[in-house]
Amino acid sequence: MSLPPPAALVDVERGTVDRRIFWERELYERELERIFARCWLFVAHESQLPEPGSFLTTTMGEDNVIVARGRDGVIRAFLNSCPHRGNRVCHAERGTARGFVCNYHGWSFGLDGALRGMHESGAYERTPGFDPAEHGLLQVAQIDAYKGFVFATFDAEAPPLADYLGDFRWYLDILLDNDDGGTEFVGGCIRSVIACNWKVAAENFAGDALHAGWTHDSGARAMGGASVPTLDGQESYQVNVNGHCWEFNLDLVGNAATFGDKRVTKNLRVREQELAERLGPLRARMIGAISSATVFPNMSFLPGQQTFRTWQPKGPHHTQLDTWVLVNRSLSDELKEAYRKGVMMTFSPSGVFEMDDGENWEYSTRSNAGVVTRAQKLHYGLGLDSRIEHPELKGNVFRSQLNDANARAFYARWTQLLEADSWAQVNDR
Amino acid sequence: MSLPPPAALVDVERGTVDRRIFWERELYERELERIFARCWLFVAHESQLPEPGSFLTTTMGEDNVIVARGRDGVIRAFLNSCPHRGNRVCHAERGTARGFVCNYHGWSFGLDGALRGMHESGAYERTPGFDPAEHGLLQVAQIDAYKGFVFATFDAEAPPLADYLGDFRWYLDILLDNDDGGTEFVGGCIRSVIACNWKVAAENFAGDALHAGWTHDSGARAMGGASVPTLDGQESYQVNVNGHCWEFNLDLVGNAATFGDKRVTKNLRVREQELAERLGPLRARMIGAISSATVFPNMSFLPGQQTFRTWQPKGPHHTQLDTWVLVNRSLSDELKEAYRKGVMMTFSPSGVFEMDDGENWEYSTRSNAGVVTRAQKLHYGLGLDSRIEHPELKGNVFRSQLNDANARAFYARWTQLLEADSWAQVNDR
Amino acid sequence: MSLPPPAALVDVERGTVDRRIFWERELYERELERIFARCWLFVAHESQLPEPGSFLTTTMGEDNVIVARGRDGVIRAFLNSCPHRGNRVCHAERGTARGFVCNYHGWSFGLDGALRGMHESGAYERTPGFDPAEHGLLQVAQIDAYKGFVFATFDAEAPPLADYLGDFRWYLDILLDNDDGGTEFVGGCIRSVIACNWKVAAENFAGDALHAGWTHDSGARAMGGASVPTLDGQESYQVNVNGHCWEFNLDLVGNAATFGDKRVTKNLRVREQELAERLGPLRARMIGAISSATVFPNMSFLPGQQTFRTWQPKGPHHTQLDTWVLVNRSLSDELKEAYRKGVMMTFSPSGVFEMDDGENWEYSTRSNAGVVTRAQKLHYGLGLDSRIEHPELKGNVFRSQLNDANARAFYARWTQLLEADSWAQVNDR
Amino acid sequence: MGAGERPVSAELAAAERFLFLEARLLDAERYDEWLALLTDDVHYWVPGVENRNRTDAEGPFAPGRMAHFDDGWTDLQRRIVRFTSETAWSENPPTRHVHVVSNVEVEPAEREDELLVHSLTVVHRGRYEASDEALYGRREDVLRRVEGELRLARRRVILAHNVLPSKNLNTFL
Amino acid sequence: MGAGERPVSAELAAAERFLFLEARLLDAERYDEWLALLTDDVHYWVPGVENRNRTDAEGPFAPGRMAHFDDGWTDLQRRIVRFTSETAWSENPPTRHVHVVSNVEVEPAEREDELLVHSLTVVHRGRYEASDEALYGRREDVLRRVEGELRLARRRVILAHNVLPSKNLNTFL
Amino acid sequence: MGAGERPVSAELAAAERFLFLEARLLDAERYDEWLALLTDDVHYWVPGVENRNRTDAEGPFAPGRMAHFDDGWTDLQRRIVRFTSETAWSENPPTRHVHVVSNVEVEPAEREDELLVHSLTVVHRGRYEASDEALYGRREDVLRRVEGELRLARRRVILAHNVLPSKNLNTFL
Ligand code: FES
Ligand code: FES
Ligand code: FES
Ligand SMILES: [Fe+3]
Ligand SMILES: [Fe+3]
Ligand SMILES: [Fe+3]
Repeated sequence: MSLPPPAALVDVERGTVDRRIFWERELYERELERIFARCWLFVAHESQLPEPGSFLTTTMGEDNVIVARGRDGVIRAFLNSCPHRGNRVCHAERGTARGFVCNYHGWSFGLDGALRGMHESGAYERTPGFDPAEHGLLQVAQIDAYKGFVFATFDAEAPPLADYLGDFRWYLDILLDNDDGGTEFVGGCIRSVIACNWKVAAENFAGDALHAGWTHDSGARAMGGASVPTLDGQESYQVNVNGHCWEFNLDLVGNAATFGDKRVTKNLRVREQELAERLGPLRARMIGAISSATVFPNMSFLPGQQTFRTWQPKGPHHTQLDTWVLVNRSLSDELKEAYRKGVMMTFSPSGVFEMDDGENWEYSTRSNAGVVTRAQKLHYGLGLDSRIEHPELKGNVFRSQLNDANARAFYARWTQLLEADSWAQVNDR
Repeated sequence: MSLPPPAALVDVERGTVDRRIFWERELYERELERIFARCWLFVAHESQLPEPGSFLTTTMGEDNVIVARGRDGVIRAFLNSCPHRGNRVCHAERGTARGFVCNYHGWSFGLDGALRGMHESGAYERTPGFDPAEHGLLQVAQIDAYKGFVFATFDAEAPPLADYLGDFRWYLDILLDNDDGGTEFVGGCIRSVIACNWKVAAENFAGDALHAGWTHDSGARAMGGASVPTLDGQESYQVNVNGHCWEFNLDLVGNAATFGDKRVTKNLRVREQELAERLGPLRARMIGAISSATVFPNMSFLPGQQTFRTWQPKGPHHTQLDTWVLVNRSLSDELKEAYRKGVMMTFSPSGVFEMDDGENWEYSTRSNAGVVTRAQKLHYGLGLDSRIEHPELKGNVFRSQLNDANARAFYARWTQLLEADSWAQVNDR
Repeated sequence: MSLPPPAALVDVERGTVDRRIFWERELYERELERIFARCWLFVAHESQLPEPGSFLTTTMGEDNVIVARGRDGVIRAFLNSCPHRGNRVCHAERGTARGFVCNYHGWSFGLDGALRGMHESGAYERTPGFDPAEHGLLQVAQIDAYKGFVFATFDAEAPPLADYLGDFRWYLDILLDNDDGGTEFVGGCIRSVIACNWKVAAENFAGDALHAGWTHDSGARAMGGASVPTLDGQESYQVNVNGHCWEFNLDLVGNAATFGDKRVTKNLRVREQELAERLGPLRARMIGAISSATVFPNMSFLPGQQTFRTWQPKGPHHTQLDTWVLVNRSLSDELKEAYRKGVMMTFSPSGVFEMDDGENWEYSTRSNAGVVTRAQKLHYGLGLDSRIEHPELKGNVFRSQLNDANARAFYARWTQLLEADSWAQVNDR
Repeated sequence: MGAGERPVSAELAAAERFLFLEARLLDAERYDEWLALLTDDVHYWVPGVENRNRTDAEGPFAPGRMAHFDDGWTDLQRRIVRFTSETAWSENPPTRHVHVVSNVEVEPAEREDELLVHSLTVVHRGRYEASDEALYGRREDVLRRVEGELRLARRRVILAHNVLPSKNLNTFL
Repeated sequence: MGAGERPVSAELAAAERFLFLEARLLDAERYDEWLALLTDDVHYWVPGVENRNRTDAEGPFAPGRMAHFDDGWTDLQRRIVRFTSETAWSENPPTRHVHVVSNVEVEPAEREDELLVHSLTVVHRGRYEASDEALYGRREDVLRRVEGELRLARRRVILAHNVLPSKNLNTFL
Repeated sequence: MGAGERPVSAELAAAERFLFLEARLLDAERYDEWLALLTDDVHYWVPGVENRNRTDAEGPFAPGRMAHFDDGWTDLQRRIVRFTSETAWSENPPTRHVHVVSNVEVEPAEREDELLVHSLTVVHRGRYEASDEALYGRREDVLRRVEGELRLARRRVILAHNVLPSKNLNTFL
C-alpha cells in the first residue's frame, strides 16, 4: 500500500476527508507515535487519587501507565511495565498501595516508580555497574494538571499544558471552575469496547450536533417523552482551539434535561444567576446546554450530562471507551446521585443514548473494508463559510452548532501533528 | 516479504501453482483491486427483486452494495455506505423499501441511490456549494443482466457483460434458457463462513471432478446408497472461456440423482427430448450431469443440483458462502420444493456433500501457514496434453472431466488480471 | 516500520535486549525462516514411535509435519500437506497407520511419505510426464536422534546434529543416559496455548533461576509446605553451548522435591552413588537439582521434575506449549506413575507452578504493544562479569545460576542466526 | 410460600429427562438410539434466519424458505448414514460436540398425548486441535407419548445466527 | 437412597418457571409482559465490576458506584420506551438475543413472602450478520409472591466482565 | 399425560442442589467449603483429550495418560493451598469464574449409597480486563450419601478441547 501524506488525506478547504484515515494500520501506527506519544493526554482526575498511595492504571495510546500519588502528595505517571523483563507490574485498575511489586522476579517499585528492591538482591549487588537508580519504571516526560484534570505526555518537547490547551481553558472553566469547591469524579469508571476507529468517536463529540436529533430520537423520547427539538435557527456555535472543540447552543439545560430528572435541571436554573456572575452570562448558559466537546485528541465530554470519557485506541478498528461522571464537590449527595444515575441511564453502554452511537460508529468504520468504498472521500463540508468573529467567544468561532467546522479543525490538527517531525513544527491554531 | 510478480506464481505450461497465492495478504489486497473491483460480479437474480422497492444487500469483494429495483422498474446497484460519514445505510439483507435512510444523521436516499433529503436540511441549504446531486450513494460503474442473472462491475472500462461472458453464455443457456418461462431463485439464501481462501472453493467448482468420488463417497452412499461411479473412461469434458469454467460428463442426471428423489431425475428424463430440440442433444445431456462450473471469479453452480453460490472474500483465509437454489419458473410447486429440499440436504452447510468440502478447503488453506510448506508448488498437471478441437463445444475444450485444465485456465485468467494495469491489457482467452 | 538489523537489537556486552524482538511480526517471520526452518528441532522421542506404523504429528515452526516409523523401522519426518492441493493428510495427533490418505482427492502416501496411489489413477497415468516419485510428501532435509531424542531440520546445510548440540550432549546425558535402559515418554502430551512470544518462555527455561523463588512461592508452599530457599550463596552455575543453556545448582533433589512425593527424592538419593560412577559426582548432583534448560531454539526441560516441552510459535504473540514426561525405562511402574502425576500437579497448565509462569509471560509480551514501552531496552545484565573457567564443566561456564548469562547467550545465538544468510556464516559458540 | 403451589410437573421432569438423554446421545454420536427417540412422522426444522427489517411481512424465517434442516425421518436417517459411513473422512478423528440444553418449559400441546416444550440449546464444537465454535438457538419441540414413552414429533430451532459462523453443521441441534 | 429426601421444592419449581418464562419474553422482546413480572418497587442492579486487588476494602463493586443498570421500575420502563420506539434505528433489524439461565437455587429470603434465588445467566447476541458476543453473569434475585404470582422484586447480576466486550447492552440480563 | 409418570426424583433434585451449590462455591472461591463436599477417597479426573482416529484402540483418553487433574483428596488440598496462598501473585486481582452446570441426569450407581450423575459444565473466565475464555466439558460424577449428605466421590470431566485454549486452569471444573 502506498499512502499519500496525511496532508493529502484531509482537505479542510473543500471539506473532505479520505476514508483511509479510519482504516489503514500504517496510519494508525503513525498516530500512536505522532499523536498519542506526543500530545498531552488525560490520565486522571485528582479526585481519583485522594491520598498518598492512591493509584490507577490507564493507557496512553496503547502504552499502559500507572498514575499514583506519592507519599509526598505528588501525582506521577510511569509505564506499567517492568524494566527487567517487561511484565506488567500492576494488574489492578485502581486502589491504594505502598508500591508496586512485579510478579515475575519480585522487583519492587515505589509510588514514585523508583526501583526500591529486588528478590535475591545480593546477586545484583555483586554485578558491577548495576545501579538501581537507572532501573525505575519509565516516567512520562511531563505531567501537569488543569483544575483537577491531570494530563501527561511522553514528549519532553511538548509545549506546557497551559499552552497546549490554550484558550480552550476558558471553555473548560465552565465545567471545571463554576464553583469554589472544584470538581470530582463520582462512582468510578465503566469501560467498554466499540469496534470503531477512535477518531469516529472523538469527532462526534467534537462537533456532531447534527446527529443528536436523528440518532437519539428514541432516547430523547424515552427520557423526556419528546424528540430533540430542531437545532437550526437557535443561537449556537462551534468553537475550537488547537484542535480542541466545543459545539453548543445556549439553552442552559438541554443536555441536562435528558436525565428526565427535574432536580437536575432545576439546580442549573437556580444557579444561573450565580453562574452568570462567575462566568459571564454567555458561558453560564453553556453549562448544561445541548453541546459536546473533545479535548484533542481523545478526551470528550457532555456538559450538562457531565459524562467524561476517553477513547482509547486499540488498533485501527477498535476503541475502548472509559467513562466517568463529573460533579461539583459541593453538590448535595442527592444531586450527585442523580448525576450518577442519569449518566448510567443515558451515556453508559446500556444508556439509552449511547447505544445508538456505537452502532453508527462501528459501521462508519467497517464500511471502509471495501477498497472501492475506501477510495471515496467523506463529506465534511457543512458550514464551510460559517466562520465569524465574536466579541466574547475565544478561539476560532463558527456560527451554528450544525456544522462540520469543528470536525475540520480536529482533522487539521491531526494532519499537522502527523506531518510534523517534532513539536517545533507545530503551531497553535 | 518480496513476492514475485503474479505471472511467476502460476506456471500453466508445467501445471504448477505457488502456494503463496492462497496465503499472502499482499496478493489478496491486489485481488480486491484488480479482480473484485474490476470484474463483472454476480449480485442478484432478477427474481429476488420482483417489484419496485425490492432490494437486497450483498458484497462485491469486501465492498457492501445495495441492489434495488427502482420505481421505474430498473435494477441498480450502489455502495451501501453513506457519503456523509460512511455509515452503512441498509442493515437488512433483503426486503422492500421506499428508500434508505442513514441511521447516523438521517440522510435519506432513493431506491436509485440519490440523496433525497437530510435531517436539519436547512443547515445544508445555507452551505454554499452544497449540491445534493453530488452526494448520492456511489453507483457501480456498470450493471447488466444475462437471462435473469444480474452482474455489476466497479470498472467503467470493463468490457460489456456479453463480451465478458463470451461464449460461456452458450453453456449458461443450458440452465438459464432451457424453458420459455425462464428461471428464479427459490427459498432465499443460506450464508456461512469457511476458513479457506476464496480461490480454493472457486477452483473446486471450476474443474475438480476428481474430488467428487473420493471426498463425497459418504454423501453419495447416504443419498443414493452407492459410491460415485468412476468417472474415468466416460465421455466427459472440461471447457473454459475467459476463465469461466465448466466440467461435465453427459450422463443427464448424475448430479440430480444425488437428491435421492426420483421425481427430480424423472423430470429430466421426461424432458430430454424437448431439451434436445431446444439445446441440441449434447447440451441437453449436460443439464443434470455430473458436473460443476464457476463464472470467473467467484460464482459457482452445480447443474442438476441447481445450487448457485458466490464465494465472498473475507480476508485471504476466509470465505463467505452465499447459496441459492435455481429452478425454472414453470416448474410445478412440488418439484420446486423437491429442489429446495434437495439442495438443503446436499449442498447447504448441513448438507451431506457440502460438509466434506469445507474441511478439505480449510486445511488446504491453513497448511500454507508454514514457511517451508508455502515454498512448495502445488500440482495442477492433470491432463496437461488433453486439449482438443471439438465440432460443437465452444471455447477451450479438453477431453475428460478428470483434469486440471479448467483450474489452469482459472489461474491463467487470475494472473492476467493481476498483471494488467487496466482492461485494455486483458485479452479474451 | 524500519527495524534495525538483529545485531542492533541485542547488546550482549551491556546486557540489554530490544523489546521489539518480542513483538514485531517482521522479526517473527524472519525467525520462521532463519531459525525454525534452519535449526535442528525436537520432533519426537523414539518411545513415542514404538513400532512400524507408529506416527505422530507436530510442528516445526508453523509447518505441520508427520513423524512416522516405517516398515523398515526407520523414523522419518515429512510435511503434513498434500503436494496436490495442499490439504493436510493426517489429522490425528498420534496413532498407528499403514499410510496416510488425503481426504480431498484420495492421494495415498506410505509411511515413508512416498506417493503410493491415487483415486482415479488412470487419469494420471495418461498424463504425460506424471511421475509419482516426484510427488511424495516433502521430507525434512535431515533427521537424526540423540539417545532417543529425535530432531529434524529443514536445512540441508545444517551441521550434523552431533555438532549442532556440541558439548551440550555431555549435559543431556545426565537425563538421557544415566541408566542402561534408556528413557521414554510416559502418558502422552498435554497441549495448551499461552499468549506470549515463544522466546519469553524459552529464555525462562534457559536461565531464569531468579524467578523461581518469587513467582513460584505459592506453588512451593503448596507442594512442599515452604518457600523456595534463597539460591544466592549456593554453589551453582549457568552453562551454555551454541545457544543451548542449562542453569543449575548441585542440590541433587531440589526440583524433584516439588512433587511432594518422598518416593521420588528417595530414589534419587539411593541412586546417587551409582550415578556418580556413571556421570561423575558433579553431574550426578545435577540430576534432580534446582535447574532448568533449553535446547536452542524451543525445547526445554526441568531435570528432576522431568517435564520436557516445546514452545511452538503461533505468531509473534502466541505460543503453543506441548508437554511430556521423561522417565528411565527401567524405572518401576510405581515411580513412573509418581512422575506422571508429579508433572501434572506442578508443570501442566493446571499445575501449581506452571500457572504462575503463563501470567508473567503473557504480560511481558503484551506490554510491548505500547510504542513508548516498546522503545525501551530490557535489562539482561545480571552476572555480567561472572564468566569462569571450570576444570570439569563444558561449554561456556558462569558462576551462580542467578544470572542472565544464559539468556544473553540465547539471544546472541538468535542474533547470529537471524543475521546469517546460511549456516556457513554461523560459527560454534 | 403458600399452599396450592404446583410442584415440578411430571411432564416437565419427563421432558427434561428426554432432552438431556437426547443431548447425551448426540454428544456420544449414538445416532441409532437418537433416531429411535423420534416419531415416524417427525418434522425436524432449523430454518435459515434472515436479517430483515421489523416491518418486513416475510419475517426472518418461514416454511418453504431455505433451512439448515427441514427433515422428515428418512432425511434424518440419510444424514446418519453419512455420519456413520466409514468413508466420511472429515468425521475422523471425531468432532467433540457438547450439547448444552437449558430453560426447559412445558406447555400443553394441541393433542392430548403431546407436550409443547421450549428449551435453549448451545452446541459447542471441538474439532482436531481447534475448539472455538458455539451455536446458540431457541427450540420449540413437540414431544408425543408413544406406547408410554416420549418421542420427538416436531422440533423447531431458531438460531441466533444469520451467517452461520462455521463451515458446516455436522450434528443435530 | 434413604428416606427423608426432599423432592424438588415447589418454590424451586416456581422460581425456574418464572426465570425461564422471563428469559423467553426477553428473547422475544415482549417487554410489556416482562415489565408486568416486576414488582413496583423492583431494584434491578448490574454494577460495573472493577478489577481491584483482594486486599482492597472497596471491593470490585458496590452500591453508589457506576453500574450498567441501577434501576427502579420507572427507569426500566424508560428503557423499554427506547427499545420499542420506532425511531430506535439501531434496533432494526432486531437483535437476536438468547438468554440462557442455569444453576437455579432457592433459599428463604428475609420476608416470608419472598424467595432468594441464585442463578447464572449467559446472554448471547446475534446482530445483523454477526453473532460473536456472549455475556456471563451470576444473578441473585428476590422473587416475591404477589397476589399468588411470583414477581421479581430485586435483581443483582455480577458480570464476569470488567471491560464490557461490546459496544452496548440492548437487553436485560 | 397418562398416569404412572415419575415426578422428579428426590435423587435428581438432590444432585442438582449439590452441583449448583458446588458451582457457586467455586465461583466464590470458597475452597474450604468446596473441599468439604468431597469424600476422603475422592478421585477427581480431567484427562487430556487426544485427537486420535476412530480406529485407534487407545482412544482419546485413558487412565495412566496425561491429565489436567488426576487427583486424590490430598492433591486437591494442595492445589487449594496454592490458590489461597497470599503469594499466589497471579490470583490477585482474582479471576472471575462462572461455572455453568446443565443437563443433569441421575442413574443408579454400583453401590446402593451412590448415584451416577451426568452433567455438562461450561466454565467461563474473566481475568483482569479480559473475559474471552470458556471451557466446555461433559462430566460423569459419582455422588455418595455420607451421614445423610451427598458428597462427591468421583468426577470425570471430558473436555471438548484438545489443545487447551488457555495458559492455565486456575479453578476446578
Ligand atoms: S520482569 Fe519484573 S521483576 Fe523480572
Ligand atoms: S453518516 Fe449517514 S447521514 Fe451521516
Ligand atoms: S489435495 Fe490431497 S489428494 Fe488432492
Ligand atoms: Fe451521540
Ligand atoms: Fe465437493
Ligand atoms: Fe517458572
